[in-house]
Amino acid sequence: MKIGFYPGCSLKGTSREYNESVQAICKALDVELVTIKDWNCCGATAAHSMNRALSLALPARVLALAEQQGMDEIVVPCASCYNRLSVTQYELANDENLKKEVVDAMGLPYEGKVRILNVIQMIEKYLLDVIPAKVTSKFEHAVACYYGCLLVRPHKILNFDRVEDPQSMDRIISLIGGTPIDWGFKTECCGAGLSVSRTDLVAKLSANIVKDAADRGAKAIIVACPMCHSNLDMRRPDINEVLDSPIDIPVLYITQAIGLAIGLSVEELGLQRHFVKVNL
Amino acid sequence: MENKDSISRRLKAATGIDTALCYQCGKCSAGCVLADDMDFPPSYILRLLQTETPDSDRAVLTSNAIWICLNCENCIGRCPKEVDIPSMMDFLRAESRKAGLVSPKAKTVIAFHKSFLEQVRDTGRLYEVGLEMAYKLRTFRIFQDVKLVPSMLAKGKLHFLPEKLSDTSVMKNLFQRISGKEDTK
Amino acid sequence: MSKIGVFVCHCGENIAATVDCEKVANTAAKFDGVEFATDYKYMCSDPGQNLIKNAIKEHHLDGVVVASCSPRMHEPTFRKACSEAGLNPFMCEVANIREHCSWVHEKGDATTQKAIDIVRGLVEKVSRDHPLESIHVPITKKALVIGGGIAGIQASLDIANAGHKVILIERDPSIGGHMSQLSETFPTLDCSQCILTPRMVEVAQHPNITLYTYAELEKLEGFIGNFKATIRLKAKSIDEDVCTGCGTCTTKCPTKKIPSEFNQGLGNRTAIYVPFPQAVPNKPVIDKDHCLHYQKGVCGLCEKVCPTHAIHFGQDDSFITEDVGAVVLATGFNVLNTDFFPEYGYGKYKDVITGLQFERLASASGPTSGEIRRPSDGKIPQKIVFIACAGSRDPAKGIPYCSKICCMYTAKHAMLYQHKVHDGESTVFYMDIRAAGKNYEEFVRRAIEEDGVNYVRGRVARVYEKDGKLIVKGVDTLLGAKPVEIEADMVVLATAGVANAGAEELAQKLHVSYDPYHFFAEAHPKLRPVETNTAGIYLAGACQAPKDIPDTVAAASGAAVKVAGLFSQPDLVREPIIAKVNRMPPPVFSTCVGCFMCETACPYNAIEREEIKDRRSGKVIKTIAKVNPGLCQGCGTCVSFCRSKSIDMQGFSNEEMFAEVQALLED
Amino acid sequence: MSETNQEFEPRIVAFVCNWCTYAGADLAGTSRLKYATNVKIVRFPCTGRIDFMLLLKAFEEGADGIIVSGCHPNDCHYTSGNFHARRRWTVFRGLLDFMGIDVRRIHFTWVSAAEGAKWADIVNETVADIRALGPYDEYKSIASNFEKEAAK
Amino acid sequence: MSKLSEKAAALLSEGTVGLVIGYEQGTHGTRPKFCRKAEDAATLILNDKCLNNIGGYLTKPELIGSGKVAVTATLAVMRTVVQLTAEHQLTDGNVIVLALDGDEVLQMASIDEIKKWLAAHPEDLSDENKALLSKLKALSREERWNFWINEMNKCIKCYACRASCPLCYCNRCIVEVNCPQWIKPWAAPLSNMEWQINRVMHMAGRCVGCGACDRACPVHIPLRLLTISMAGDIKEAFGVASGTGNIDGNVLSSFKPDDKENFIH
Repeated sequence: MKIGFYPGCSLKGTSREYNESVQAICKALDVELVTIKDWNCCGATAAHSMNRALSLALPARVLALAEQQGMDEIVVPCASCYNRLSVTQYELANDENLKKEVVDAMGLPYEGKVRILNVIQMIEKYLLDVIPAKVTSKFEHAVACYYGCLLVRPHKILNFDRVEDPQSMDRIISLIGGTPIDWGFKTECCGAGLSVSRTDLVAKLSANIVKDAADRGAKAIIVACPMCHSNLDMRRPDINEVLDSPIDIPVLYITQAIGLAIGLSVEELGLQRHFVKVNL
Repeated sequence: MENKDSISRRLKAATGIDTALCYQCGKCSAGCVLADDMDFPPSYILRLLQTETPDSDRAVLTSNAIWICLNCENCIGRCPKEVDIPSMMDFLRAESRKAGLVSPKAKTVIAFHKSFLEQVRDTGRLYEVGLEMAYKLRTFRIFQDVKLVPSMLAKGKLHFLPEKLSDTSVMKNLFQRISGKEDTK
Repeated sequence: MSKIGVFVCHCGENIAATVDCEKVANTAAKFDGVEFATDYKYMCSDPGQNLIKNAIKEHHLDGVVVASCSPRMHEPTFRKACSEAGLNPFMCEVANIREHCSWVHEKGDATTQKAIDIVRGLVEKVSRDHPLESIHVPITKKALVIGGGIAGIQASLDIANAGHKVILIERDPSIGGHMSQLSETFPTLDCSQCILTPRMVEVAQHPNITLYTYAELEKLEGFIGNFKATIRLKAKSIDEDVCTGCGTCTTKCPTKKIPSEFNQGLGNRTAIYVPFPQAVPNKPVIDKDHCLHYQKGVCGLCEKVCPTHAIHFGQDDSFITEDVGAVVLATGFNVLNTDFFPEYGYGKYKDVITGLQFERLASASGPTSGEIRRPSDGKIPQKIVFIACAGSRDPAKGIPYCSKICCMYTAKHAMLYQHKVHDGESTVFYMDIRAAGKNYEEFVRRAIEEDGVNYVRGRVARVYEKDGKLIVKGVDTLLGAKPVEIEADMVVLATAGVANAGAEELAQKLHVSYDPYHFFAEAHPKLRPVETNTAGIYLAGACQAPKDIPDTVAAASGAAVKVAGLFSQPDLVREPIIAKVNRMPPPVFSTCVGCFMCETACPYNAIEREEIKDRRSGKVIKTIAKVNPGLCQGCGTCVSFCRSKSIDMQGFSNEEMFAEVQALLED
Repeated sequence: MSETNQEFEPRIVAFVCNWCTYAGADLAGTSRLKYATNVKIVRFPCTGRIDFMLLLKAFEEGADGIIVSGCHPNDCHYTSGNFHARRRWTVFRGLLDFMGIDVRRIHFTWVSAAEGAKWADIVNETVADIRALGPYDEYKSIASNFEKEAAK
Repeated sequence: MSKLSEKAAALLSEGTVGLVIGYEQGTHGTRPKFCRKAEDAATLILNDKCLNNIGGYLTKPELIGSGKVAVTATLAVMRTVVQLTAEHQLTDGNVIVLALDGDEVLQMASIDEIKKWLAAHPEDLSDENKALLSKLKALSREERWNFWINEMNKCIKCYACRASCPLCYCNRCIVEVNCPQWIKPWAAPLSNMEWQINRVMHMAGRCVGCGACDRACPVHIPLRLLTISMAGDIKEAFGVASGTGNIDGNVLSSFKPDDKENFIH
């Protein structure tokens, strides 16, 4: 099984453990990820905050490259990239003029037919059936699945899971032996793009999330977005400054949780790279 | 008095978003994670735009709210009238910069976005060390997050050499063609 | 050659001031076919009318044109006069030379000429007019009322008290409808059941009313005055004639955990059940879907314990047909399912309930005997939040319209809560308070001013549960959209009112139009609010749009008066200004080719199919269109649509209109 | 009214429905509004009843202009006659235009029973428009042509 | 024997149908062929030379009697069958349509099948028609008037357009109505034009675009342009394709409250 793969910048930098764990479980479960050659950044929050055309041209180029390289389906683990790529595909499909403008700017033919999967969709589509047989050590922890914004919204475009109270990650966690808790901040924003420029706000928002998870007995938070991860993990000192008492529950990517369940090592999954120590 | 050049009208012409649809139920503000930190929460911004007066328009463009909006899309997901507030915020940010009315409080945000895009333009990808450095130079926040650096390096999260596209002119050309149409500065 | 009389009225000076009436009469006298023409000061006066009558007799006139004011004013007057003189009233036409001529033009030749032209047009028309007879349609003086809520009850009683027979059918095992579920009613706070139950009993005992519960309309054929209704009587699995309603069966039934529809799932019922203690009729039915006997072939306990042997397993649905002359639709409304609002957690959190569930909690006959206790743990909520417009005015997820009743019932709920939980805190999140009604605004103010209900203007974004509390994230838009967070013990959603399940299907069965939300459409939004486009079918209550009890009862009485008015006539008399499909001698029979394109053009479903059969063999030779004179309202859309000109319209026929247009333009 | 002999007086027929426009024209009368005498009204139960052939007959008989008027959408006494009429006029108008018939001479309008003033305006505007267009000689010529041939 | 002939012969010999209407080669182009026996079917052909719309015969009871009939069908004939059925002139299932899909013979017995086939095989205007239409539309109104009056002058009121049209099946045509005499019976530009306006208006939403009227005209008036132009107007104004057998009503006997009305003031 081969699928196109768009890592995005985060997975090559601050979130390399996400990349490592995605690659590791895919390898273990016989799915080959073929990286789009010569991919570029999707532009993330910065582009659409500053320039609409640019915010569409950057993802469009990625999609055009995938088409050019014969991929009809790509997996995009980064929730932000997934969101930008999906929104771009939608907007260009619904506005011929815009499409023309963007195609002219990037200078590549563009059809808009590539299927874009986030990591959960990829797992559901290709791994769900094979995981149970490979589970060697059940992931027996109570965890809070945190979806954030970009995976589920805007629902009209992404059409993934339920926009309020999504369940897909919870189902995966149950499948590998874990106990997903019911909590109140599954899709509340962590502050995402303001991580560097307004750390104060990010700390406040992320603190709400971490606190609710911990209060309800979660032993870890499970995410599928590098930005959520870095805000909840790397920014934990800032978060703990906001909180009355520090909280030290770790933040794992869903791929890392799966990896642990199917017996991959800490290093294979990049768990040693986390700021909040993973002691599950 | 009719204000033909109001933001509401230009917004509608450019994006199809109609501020008149908003009936001020406030559900967007109720669900906005940053409403408390905004000078004008989203529904308030819409109310200001609905008045179509120069004073209100100015208040919107100089507001801090448009810059701390995270585009988390909670508002549109719940808006009974499906007013696309996130896209409206994108539009307002562009208008604010065009008019030179950016809130002083938002400088750091813009500086970050600019640095980010410069990285993408130059290398095709986000080069985080470069981004940090450019951002710090812009904001004079030389020591922000400095304590993170050693551990990031130790955890293999920072590289000192950027990853690049095979041909970096591709990106420069793309930026140039787009910028010809719209202000990216 | 026709003999037409032309009568030019001066209307005092109203016409004569600008039109030379004498000249009009003199000119008209020379028109082909005009036998007699004259002018007179006041044609509508008694002497004027006598002038016409005498001329008809004297000159043996076969057509009359009165040139006077608008036909919308005096056409009936002059037609009646003609009729009294022995001339068919439809041989009289009115030429409007006042509103359309003398009043809008200056005095002058052009004005007089225009009056002459108008008269000429109508002279030509009248010479082609045919005597027409009013249409008489017999009426079956029995009404069918569909739906046994307060609307159906009121309509039935009013019609029955006017002396006419009524068949009342109700889908559920008991009449009473939503009103029987309510606790107290706004704005008086009198107990709903206390005022409803006597009416329910009255229905059951009224000699003119035949009640069928657990029954649905299967089919309706025919037209005004002459409907034939087929009614499905769903199997109750009991013999009602034998059952005494002693209740032994319901106490013994082992299947006890079925969520009670009447209690909105807040309580349980058995498989053989009476929906509520005051039910009419107070006899049980067996819910086949949940009964062990029907589902698994075991049990049969009720059959064994029934002292009168009234249980009849294996009963099938049966059908009856009834001839009725009018139908009243009173099928009511429903409350919108709240699943589409996942952000409010309905269905996920037990203590997030709908307004109708709150009614059951507040009702003395409800699962908590009227104490406000939350469903999850039975505790009395100390903080309660009411969310208005849960689904209403929400085109994205709910319905775009205002449900009208929620503002009032929410105020009532908050008030009832404060009356029952004195130290409790209640908050209402609202967008606008719509309290237009007698004593309504005062009622809402009382809730705020006397009962201390906290009204916050803003919508709630989401509700989530933490540590046994429901965290309500709302906003106060009057404080500059300031977020408001309340830790509540219970949340009540003022769910929208929507059309009842199956409304669309029923409308199609009855050929009644309905709006995009499946509410039945009235014939005219202002002037014919209780009639439908299908003659003889009337609307009562919330099947038309969300309505409160006073409006529902008023509409029901309105519909009843329409029915009683119809039934007060010996038969149905209608103006013969209707369309007609031509008939010809064999072998043509009619020039209609039966394309039935007129069928969809007719707003009244008046086009029927008529099979022309060979008299001997009975074989169908041809199927042609036929206009049902009971249904046709005479708009004439079909007439101008018919390619072969096989449909024509009496009183506005092709020949008449053609002649009028030609004559108007003659020099 | 002061009329010069040179001024062309167009002949115009109005096809109107009984419930809205006819009543609107009545209102113009009861309000004593003044308008040109050129327009003569034919009363129909509904715009749905107005046969397109009658419009052609009006031109044939020498009309220079035509007004067609009924209830505003959603106000039809018969609920949908005007909707049917509207479709008919859309198609008819397109066909006439394609055949070179001057559709500027047919004014379609909605006038309600309350719009007496609108009716007066419509009449005056139509008269002015048709006056500007001049007599419909094109059509009349083939009409008289046919008369001539018929006489042969 | 061609596959088409075999199929037609089989239908006849099995007794499935009593009549197959099709085409055969004549001296001057193709001509209709009525096969009542299996051997009649031997000469059947179906190709792009088969231009006459034989669908028109289906509404002639004196020809087809009351049994089942098969018709070899071009797209225009199929549209005719669909439209006539929607107008209750044919009974769904009583007409078997034989069409060609490459070399294969398709047998369609239900309107749904035919509709599906038609939906999958849209027929665009020919380039020639498109060009003519845009040429006419580009003319000034006066020029169009002169063009058509000139054409109408030629008309001899033979009613071949009516006779050839598969959808002109009225027992009594409006031209035969004399009370009132809507259209003067003699040939003159005005009454000729009125006749055409009537004929075309009666085709609104119904015309199947076979062009039979045009081909039948002995004086070569480009009649098809009238219906083509109208069908275009209808498509643009109401989004409805003409002659598709809409069972919910003809374009003129149905409506939408928000139909456009830019010409009504």
